[in-house]
Amino acid sequence: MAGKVPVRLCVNGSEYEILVEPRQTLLEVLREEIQLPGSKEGCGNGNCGACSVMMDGLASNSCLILAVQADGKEITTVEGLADGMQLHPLQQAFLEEAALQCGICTPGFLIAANSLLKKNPDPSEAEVRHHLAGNLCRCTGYDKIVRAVLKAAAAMRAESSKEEVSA
Amino acid sequence: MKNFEFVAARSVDEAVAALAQSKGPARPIAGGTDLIVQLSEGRRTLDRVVGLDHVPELHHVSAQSDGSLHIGAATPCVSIYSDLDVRRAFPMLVDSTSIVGSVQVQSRASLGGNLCNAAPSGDCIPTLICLDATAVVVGAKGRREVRVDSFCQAPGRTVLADDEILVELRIPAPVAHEGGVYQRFIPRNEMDIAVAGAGSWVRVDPQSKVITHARIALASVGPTPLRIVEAEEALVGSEVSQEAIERAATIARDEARPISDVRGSADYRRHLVQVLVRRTLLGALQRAGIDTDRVKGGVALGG
Amino acid sequence: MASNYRVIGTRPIRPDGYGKVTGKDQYGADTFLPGMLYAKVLRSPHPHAVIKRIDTSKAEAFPGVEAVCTGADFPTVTSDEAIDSGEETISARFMTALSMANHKVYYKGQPVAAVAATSPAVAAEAVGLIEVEYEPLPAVDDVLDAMKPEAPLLHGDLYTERLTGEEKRPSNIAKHIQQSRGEIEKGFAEAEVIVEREFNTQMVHQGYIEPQAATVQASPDGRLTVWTSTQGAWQIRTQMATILDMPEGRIRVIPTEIGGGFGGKFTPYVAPVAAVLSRKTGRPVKAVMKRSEVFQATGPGSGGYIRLKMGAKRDGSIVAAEAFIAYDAGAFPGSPVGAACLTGLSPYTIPHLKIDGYDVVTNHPRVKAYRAPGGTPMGMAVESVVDEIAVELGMDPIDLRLKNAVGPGDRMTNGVAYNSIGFKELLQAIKEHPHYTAPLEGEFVGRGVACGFWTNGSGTSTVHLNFNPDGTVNLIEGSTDIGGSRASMAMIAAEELGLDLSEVRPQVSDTESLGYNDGTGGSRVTYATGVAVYRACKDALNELKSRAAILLEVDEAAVTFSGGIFRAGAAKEIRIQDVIKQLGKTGGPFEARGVSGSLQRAPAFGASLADVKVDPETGKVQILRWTQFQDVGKAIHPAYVEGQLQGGAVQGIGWGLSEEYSFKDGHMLNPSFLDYRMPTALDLPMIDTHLVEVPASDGPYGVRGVGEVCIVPPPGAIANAIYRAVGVRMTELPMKPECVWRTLQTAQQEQVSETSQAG
Amino acid sequence: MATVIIPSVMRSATGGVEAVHVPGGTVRAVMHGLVAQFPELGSKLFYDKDQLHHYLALFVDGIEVRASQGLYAQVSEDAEIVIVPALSGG
Repeated sequence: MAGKVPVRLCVNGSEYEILVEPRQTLLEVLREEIQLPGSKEGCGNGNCGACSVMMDGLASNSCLILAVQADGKEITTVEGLADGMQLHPLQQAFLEEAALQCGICTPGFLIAANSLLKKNPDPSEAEVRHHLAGNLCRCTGYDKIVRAVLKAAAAMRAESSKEEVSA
Repeated sequence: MKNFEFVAARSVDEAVAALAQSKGPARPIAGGTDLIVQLSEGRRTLDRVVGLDHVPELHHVSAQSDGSLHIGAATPCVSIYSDLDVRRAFPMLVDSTSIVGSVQVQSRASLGGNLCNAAPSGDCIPTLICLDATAVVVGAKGRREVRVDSFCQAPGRTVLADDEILVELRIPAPVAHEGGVYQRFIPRNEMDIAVAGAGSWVRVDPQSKVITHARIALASVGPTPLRIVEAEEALVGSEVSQEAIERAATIARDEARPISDVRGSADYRRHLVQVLVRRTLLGALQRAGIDTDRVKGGVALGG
Repeated sequence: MASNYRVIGTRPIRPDGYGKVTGKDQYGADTFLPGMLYAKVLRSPHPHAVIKRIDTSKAEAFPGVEAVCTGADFPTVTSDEAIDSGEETISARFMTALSMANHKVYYKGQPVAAVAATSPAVAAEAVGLIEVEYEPLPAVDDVLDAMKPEAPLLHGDLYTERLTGEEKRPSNIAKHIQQSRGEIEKGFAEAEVIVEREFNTQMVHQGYIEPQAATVQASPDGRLTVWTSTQGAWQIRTQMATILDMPEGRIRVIPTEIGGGFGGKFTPYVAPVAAVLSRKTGRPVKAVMKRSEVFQATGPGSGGYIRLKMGAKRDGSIVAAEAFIAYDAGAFPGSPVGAACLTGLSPYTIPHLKIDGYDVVTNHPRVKAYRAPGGTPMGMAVESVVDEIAVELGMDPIDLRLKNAVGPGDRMTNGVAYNSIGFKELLQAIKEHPHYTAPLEGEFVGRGVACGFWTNGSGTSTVHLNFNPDGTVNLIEGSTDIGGSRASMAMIAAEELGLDLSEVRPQVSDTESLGYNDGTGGSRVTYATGVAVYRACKDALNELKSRAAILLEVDEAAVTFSGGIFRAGAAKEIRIQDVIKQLGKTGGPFEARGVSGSLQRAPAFGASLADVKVDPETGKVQILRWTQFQDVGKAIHPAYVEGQLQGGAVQGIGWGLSEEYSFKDGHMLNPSFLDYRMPTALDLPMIDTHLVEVPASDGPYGVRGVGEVCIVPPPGAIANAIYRAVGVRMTELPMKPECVWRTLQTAQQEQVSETSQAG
Repeated sequence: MATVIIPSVMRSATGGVEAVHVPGGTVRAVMHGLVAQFPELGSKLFYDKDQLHHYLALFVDGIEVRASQGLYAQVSEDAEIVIVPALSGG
């Protein structure tokens, strides 16, 4: 019956043309085929958020997307968050605020938080909590994660206002 | 999961043809947040999956000049609740689309998918019923329109034939002094399936404060989302009062047909129906411009 | 208070953090080897059945399948030896069954066969082609039912163990623990207030986000290399050697990063299966569990039944306590009922005691440790009853506890005396905390407090230090780092050696590169591995001092060390980095070693203070404010100590409000994160913490382990807060909305009938 | 002489005595000395000559000595040995 089909993906700015089985999820293809294992499988059914990636600018569960559905789309994974050796402000804030313990959920939280700050640069604590409700963390109790996101948001606002002034 | 053939449709006609021509079971996939879980857990096996990501007609939120709203069936929840027209004129739709799964799920899960999945707990379905929505369906034999309150037939089963897809949902223009609210009860604050859900919608005569139109629909308390006509009838013609609200809530409780399962017992669900109908009716009245303090009478308007 | 320390007590960025925030670190499922195969396990659909026949021929013929295995491919182990499974032991003869059943299945989800194939999807499809014929047996689904004489027996050869001797008749009761003190009847006769309650709790899961995963490469010389995420590489080695009946030295376990454990990742569920399949194919085999498999076929935390009766005098002194505790072990003996017997009532000086604990087998998954294993359900019971006594006596709940609190020299319920503990200091800190005295406003809101005790572990750790030509130090430890322990270990080394933290590079070793290490569990790492680091530093300084003497051209006896500088007299000094850089000139390289063992315990006390709001119409409880208190001895990295308290508190909140295994006839009805409801960020407020620092008796700095005790008090605190909000006592976990609603309904009906009787 | 604290459920073997004074330089010697004084304790403590039941643990001056090992640990003249049920967990 159905064999492999070609798919074009733009992942973290790089173009990939690969053959996938239609049943393969985007998560499986990112991890096993493209060998970007930063996105994690915690539940496989959209309830933990560890597999979160940005697809065409929206945070999505890559375990709930068939790779064939992602054909032609732009994907950002946690591996694409830093600018080379320059950490994203969220990554820096997570380190400074001790917002990770085991770290398995961290990629998903960073992606989800990034999608929040893109549309709301100045979120309240409640907005952060609401936006991150699809990401489970079992180690931290979320306290330091919420603080890290608020801190990163402030840092990013300060940075962008500096840019505005200099522009 | 067994492998299947994937057809990426570029138009509604292509999608319909791909479904019609499949030799074995086939399903369209929009967001896929329900279908992929069903496939991976072995609850459903398909020969062919027809992708709708690249069908433009299925992805739009269009406010019409007459004030009505057309929504492409594959439009994800986030595009609906972020739409300014929706936020302004159809807040009840925001109630529902903004609680489907997580933010990540809302990026993919579509309004049409929520309806076609026909889960008893589908949070968008009571709202579509309350807003008197019509489903536009296209199949190999042509196009037809189905009212949403008769769309779902059983858990996971709808009126759609194997070669039909849901193309669009159409919601009539709102008029003054009407409002609707959907609420569900879940143990956590997000991410759960409704133990019970209720949507209430009313139109009120602003002078007499008489309820002239009402629709009440429930989730998770029957094999399909249920419209409770008896409760609606009890409201229509009544002046807004705590008694009227309580009467409707009690009828809804008695008309609900819940089962006991891991998410809640039947009697708890019945009780929740009463609470939720009371609360959503109060909320609907507020959205219709009624000062509910007058009718509150000790009833908490909780969330 | 000014700190005497330069590094300890500060909050640096953890050295292993960069790999984690960039997605580069390798976790259990992130092993990729050339030619790797993927394993998939076929699991029993029955909770209790005899396996009549297994036919694997169709799976073997399926394209892409390279090997199939069943119980017949595993050695038969008959020994009754207790095998160290990290935080608990399991009889050797039951251990294989957790990886592969033979002849009989004891719980739904137990492995019965497995395949290795070229892709995960092919493997998953192929296991569906294996045909198994079962003869289903009646399932035992409840601890109290299991204890009845007429209950179906899981094991025909299981006899109740007790200190007074073994039973002669087989039983589902694996163990009966008895503790007593004084004369219980006399105690209750003295009591002026007696409260007795029954409590029911369910199994819960650790809920680590990373499913179990292992990759195994078998070698023709009989050796195995295992990459797996585990809390204890050495314990995995021991258990795999037992299951595969091979010498431990032939197994090398390489621990990957670990995505949470909480006691649940000490057992090699899939690794032995991957090993057998790798032996059959000669290729590396990766096995990763799905979430539904994690729920149904790994070891959850125990639930059970507790009946507790306590009596006090009017002055508040608790004079008697009697407890009946039955814990669900799942399919094979080993529930943490012993810890429940020990930790629940030990915080209070109670002259008359009687405790009976039962370890009971059922057709549920075999339990494993879960953060303070056994402590939480018993903590809920004790702290609820103590709170009720406080209400009956009209006493402040902290004052009541202060009146009865244990101090150093008092004895635990098993007779062992406490060394340095800070329970009274902790209680005093709660009393003085602004949260405790803040006004509470609104309808249906309440504030509850509860305490908890955990003995904490010590055990053995080995640490090596070696030295780089640039003057920096590599710290090699064997304790899996789940929550930032590499940072704490490096901080201790930096403190002792007078180095900057960036000059110490910590690393977790595999089982062939370092001596034995107990696992990361029992709150023991910061304490016991910390001692090993401390001793390794002392060992290093001894040698470095002699090297410094050579460089300073003085007698070794003239050299002193402080703040990273070796000095001889006023004029001569050399930085430790410069001594390290010149090791080649002063005698060559060396390695420093530290081993910990035979340490006293450093017990921990904690408490939760909870403000809740109850929706009486739906029974839903919302946490409004939370403060977690704990005596931490000395916080090495306070941010990660706070993190432990916050994480433990939230696991306790989940246990208290929403988490449970829902069983029907031995089938788990909710094996997903959708219906097994762990708290999300939206369900919680900020979790405030208050650290009390009463130094422990043994070890450097007075450090205590902090990981576990924080999960003990939350359910009790919530229950006590609910009582104060709406006037009902909750005696079931979780206190889910339906349960609270039903309790309120019952109370209302009782009130109505009382009123009508009175009328 | 070391003091051994007998758990209440075993005190039938010691005629109700809670604290027994036993000479001996190692845990092993003390435990054998204890059994010599109260032979009924033998089968309750040991399942083999030098092997305690695995469900027992000993605390020597607050430090746990596992049933399967540590019998050769030194004990001081004023040591306190407490016999307890071994714990699963923690």
